[in-house]
Amino acid sequence: MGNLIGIWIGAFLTLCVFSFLYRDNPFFRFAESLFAGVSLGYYIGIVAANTFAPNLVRPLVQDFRHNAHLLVPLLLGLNLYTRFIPRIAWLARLSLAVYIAYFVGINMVQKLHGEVVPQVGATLLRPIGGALTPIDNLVLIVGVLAVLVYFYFSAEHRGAVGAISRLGIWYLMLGFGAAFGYTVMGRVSLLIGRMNYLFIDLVRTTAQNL
Amino acid sequence: MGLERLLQIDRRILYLLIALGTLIPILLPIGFPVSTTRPTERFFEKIESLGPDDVVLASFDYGPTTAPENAPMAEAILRHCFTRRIKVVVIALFPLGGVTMAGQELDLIRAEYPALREGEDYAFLGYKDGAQAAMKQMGVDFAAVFPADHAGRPLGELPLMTRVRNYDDIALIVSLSTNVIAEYWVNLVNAQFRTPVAVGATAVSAPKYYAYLDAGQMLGLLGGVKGASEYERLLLDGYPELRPMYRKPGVYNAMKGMDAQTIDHAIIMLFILLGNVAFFQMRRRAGRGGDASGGAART
Amino acid sequence: MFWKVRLPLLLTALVGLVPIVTFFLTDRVPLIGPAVPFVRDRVERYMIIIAGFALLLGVVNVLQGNLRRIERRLPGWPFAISLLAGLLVMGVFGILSAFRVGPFQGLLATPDGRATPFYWMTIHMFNPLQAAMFSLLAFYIASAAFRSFRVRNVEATILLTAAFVVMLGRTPLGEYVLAWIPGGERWVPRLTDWIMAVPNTAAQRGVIIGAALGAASLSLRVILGIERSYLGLKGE
Amino acid sequence: MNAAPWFEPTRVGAPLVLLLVFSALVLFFIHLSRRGREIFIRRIAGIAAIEEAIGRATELGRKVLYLPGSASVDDNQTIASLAVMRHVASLSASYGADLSVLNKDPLTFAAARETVQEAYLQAGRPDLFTPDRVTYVTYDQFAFTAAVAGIMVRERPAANFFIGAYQAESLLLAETGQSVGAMQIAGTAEVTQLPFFAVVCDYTLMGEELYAAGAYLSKEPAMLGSIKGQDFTKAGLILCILVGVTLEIFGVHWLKQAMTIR
Repeated sequence: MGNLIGIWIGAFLTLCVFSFLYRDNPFFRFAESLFAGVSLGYYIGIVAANTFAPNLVRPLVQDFRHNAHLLVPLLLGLNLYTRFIPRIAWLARLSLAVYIAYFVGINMVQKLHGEVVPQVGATLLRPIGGALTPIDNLVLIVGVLAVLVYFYFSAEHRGAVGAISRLGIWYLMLGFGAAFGYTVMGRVSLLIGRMNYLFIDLVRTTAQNL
Repeated sequence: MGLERLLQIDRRILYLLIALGTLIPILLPIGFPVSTTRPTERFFEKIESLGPDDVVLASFDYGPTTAPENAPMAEAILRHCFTRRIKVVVIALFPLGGVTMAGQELDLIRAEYPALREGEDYAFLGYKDGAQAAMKQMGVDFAAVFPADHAGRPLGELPLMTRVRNYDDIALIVSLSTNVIAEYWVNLVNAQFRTPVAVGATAVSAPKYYAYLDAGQMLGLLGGVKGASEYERLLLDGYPELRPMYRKPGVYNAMKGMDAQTIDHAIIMLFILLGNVAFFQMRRRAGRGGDASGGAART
Repeated sequence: MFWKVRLPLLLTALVGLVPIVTFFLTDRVPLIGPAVPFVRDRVERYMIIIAGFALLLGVVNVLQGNLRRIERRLPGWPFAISLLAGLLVMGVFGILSAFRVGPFQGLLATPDGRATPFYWMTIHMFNPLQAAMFSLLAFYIASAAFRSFRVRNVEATILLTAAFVVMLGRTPLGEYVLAWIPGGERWVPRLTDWIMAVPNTAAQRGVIIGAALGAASLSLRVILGIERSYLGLKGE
Repeated sequence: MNAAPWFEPTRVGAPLVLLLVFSALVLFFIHLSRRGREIFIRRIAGIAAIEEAIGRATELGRKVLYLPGSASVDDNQTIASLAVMRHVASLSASYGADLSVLNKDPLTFAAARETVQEAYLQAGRPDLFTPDRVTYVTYDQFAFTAAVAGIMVRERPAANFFIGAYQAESLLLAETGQSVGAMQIAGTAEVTQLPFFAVVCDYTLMGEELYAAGAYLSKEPAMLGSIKGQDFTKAGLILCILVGVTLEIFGVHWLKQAMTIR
């Protein structure tokens, strides 16, 4: 019975969202605000259950001595709230600075190590050859170079640089168009899923429960 | 000149056509012919080469949002394995609903094969957090990762699992995947343990996987609803007795999904074509003025 | 000046260098060796905890904003009630289950496998709303394609053509169009695969390399204290 | 080698060389530029359009909406977005435009509040800053999108900025914004979402342009110097590809092997 009520609620909310396609209306507005509230509540639950309880509260309560180091993130976290006390509001910046700095450092090495080096390495190919046609590698190498030239900021797009970066734009447009066309299928699949939910699952669950 | 009015068409008319183009084929299948491609055929042929002594590991690495793409793949592959009496070990590594999907599909398909015994013909080990670490450990011992099956029975009590210790006892790994987990199966498990990996991927991630296919790291690939429908076609051609399963009204499958895809693609392409014809008519009349709305290609 | 400007910048520089240096080292380096596994294993978990505290900061802002809306009867105030109701019910279920208070044992399922109220709200309210909103993309991608794919100039034409070919090649339509040529039914699907695998890869690779350099350069600016907008600070 | 156990073997080769060369170039050009050397950076169309968009919103008396993306401040795209946001806030303050920044991530929200408040202060208009200029919506991608789409159709902003890390919500936001007639400027380094922004928005800062935008807008010598250093690294990589391809033609594989990470 809980399932039957649930699926009807879900179907109603789905229709509320779809009604936005026609125009904004109170049903959509209701679904939208409920969605904002429920989703925030959902993440409160997830963060509490997956982070706070197992990684902070329980270790500190059960064995404080060995887990005292957890006071560091606890204090940095609480420190974010100094923002509400005007006299010491600037303290919150320190937590933010630590958090951002750590990830900025990580990103720097990961981008160079995990993206630039392997992507450049994968482009070092014999120009003649390829998986699908013999000119694949050549087309690929030229494309990578042209796009890189497009992103070169130190020269105006004139003359030779202009011509190569124009080629770079063409590659980008070809890639964007292809990715766009390719994604249509995945997006239609999502709609198929919703149609199944509204017209097949709903009917089946209702029939099973009556 | 009537076409020019198309340029000002209310977008809601297009929305309505897309909605109908999706709904009608699901309720009333059209049955566009499905032609098959090599990556799908290789996948099918591999399972075709296996028999009752072989074990397939099926990993459910997707959640409800991509079920329209991944679920038909899971159904066709499970039917194929069970019809050939191949043993199947089912696991789930996707955190957001993978285990729910696995349970649903397994319930659905095993109902069609009443002779199958759980624990002997197939085993459902449940979900494990931390995909990469779990994969590495399974290379040593499944029981270290899944001490008990989904229902809490120790693996030692399942006849099938006494035969399966690690990847050496697995003939093929099938990952039904929505994201990066399929890549782990290839980069980690295939690379280290040499067990063949075949992937059922969403349409969005499939193009990336052609490189693995070329390199031989991936044995077969199903890309989105299209790939799933190809597998269904091969299955029905090889096993006509399964046809009733795919003719049931009110049951979704990838061939029906492909009908919807085809119609929606056709609607969009038709609109693009007509839009451009109208655009040309307008431009010719306006004397090369053109319209500047929409920002395509201004970067 | 020191406390409000110099200190955060100094902290940024120090903390930012830690993952860069430890990235290349093993734990066998003298002096700083033991710090290597510490940075790799522990600091990341600290960061997740700090982010958890930040979520509550957001929740406070949402509560304040919506309570004010109801109090002052601002336009649309009744919807603030449904928002707060959803937030409170779901949030309270979540917190009680997370800390296993009273009958709330477990977030999604109780130890004996029964679904919790939190789970019920997840699958019957949260998930359908998510999926419905996500699926609107099917409509939007159609209208964006119709409106924007016009043969306006060379660039727009390349974009349109690539999209058109790929859309054609992804369905049986791609096989029909050239089926009148012997063997032609394979051409469009093959062209689709080629566009995706070759020029598309080239374009993506170029963007990825450039963006990664840009990101690394930004990292360096932050560590050097040149870029400081994120702290609200003005340039040097 | 004696030092070997001190270093992660898979990381010290090409990646370390690249890191050192790159850092050296950036530092060198920052130094040059601080000493007064002129630095030329070409015009980037999307950046030039920012002022136009805010001016237009002010004339029409409609909102300027700024969304810093869906990622937290652990993503460099968000940091880049905050730099652009600072500029947008400062312009909005001096024009008197009605700016509204909506957030999905709570830490990004915390940082955005600092950024916007200080920008208003420094523009000499602290009176125009109210706490509801920067608000938190919700942590869920699609709940956030639904809320923002609702705000767009109800308040009809004249300028939308989508700058930062974006996922599938990109097209939902951009299409809704387009339908209410907003001028839209997007910027992201997410390769998968660039096509949708490029097709629907008026201007799109692509990848590296997003990261350069803040530096470009600040016009500070040190900032521009860092862009120059990054540009020279890029030129070096182009050269590296040309050399590497030539070596491959002659069957010499060491460069490719050095750049293949195992």
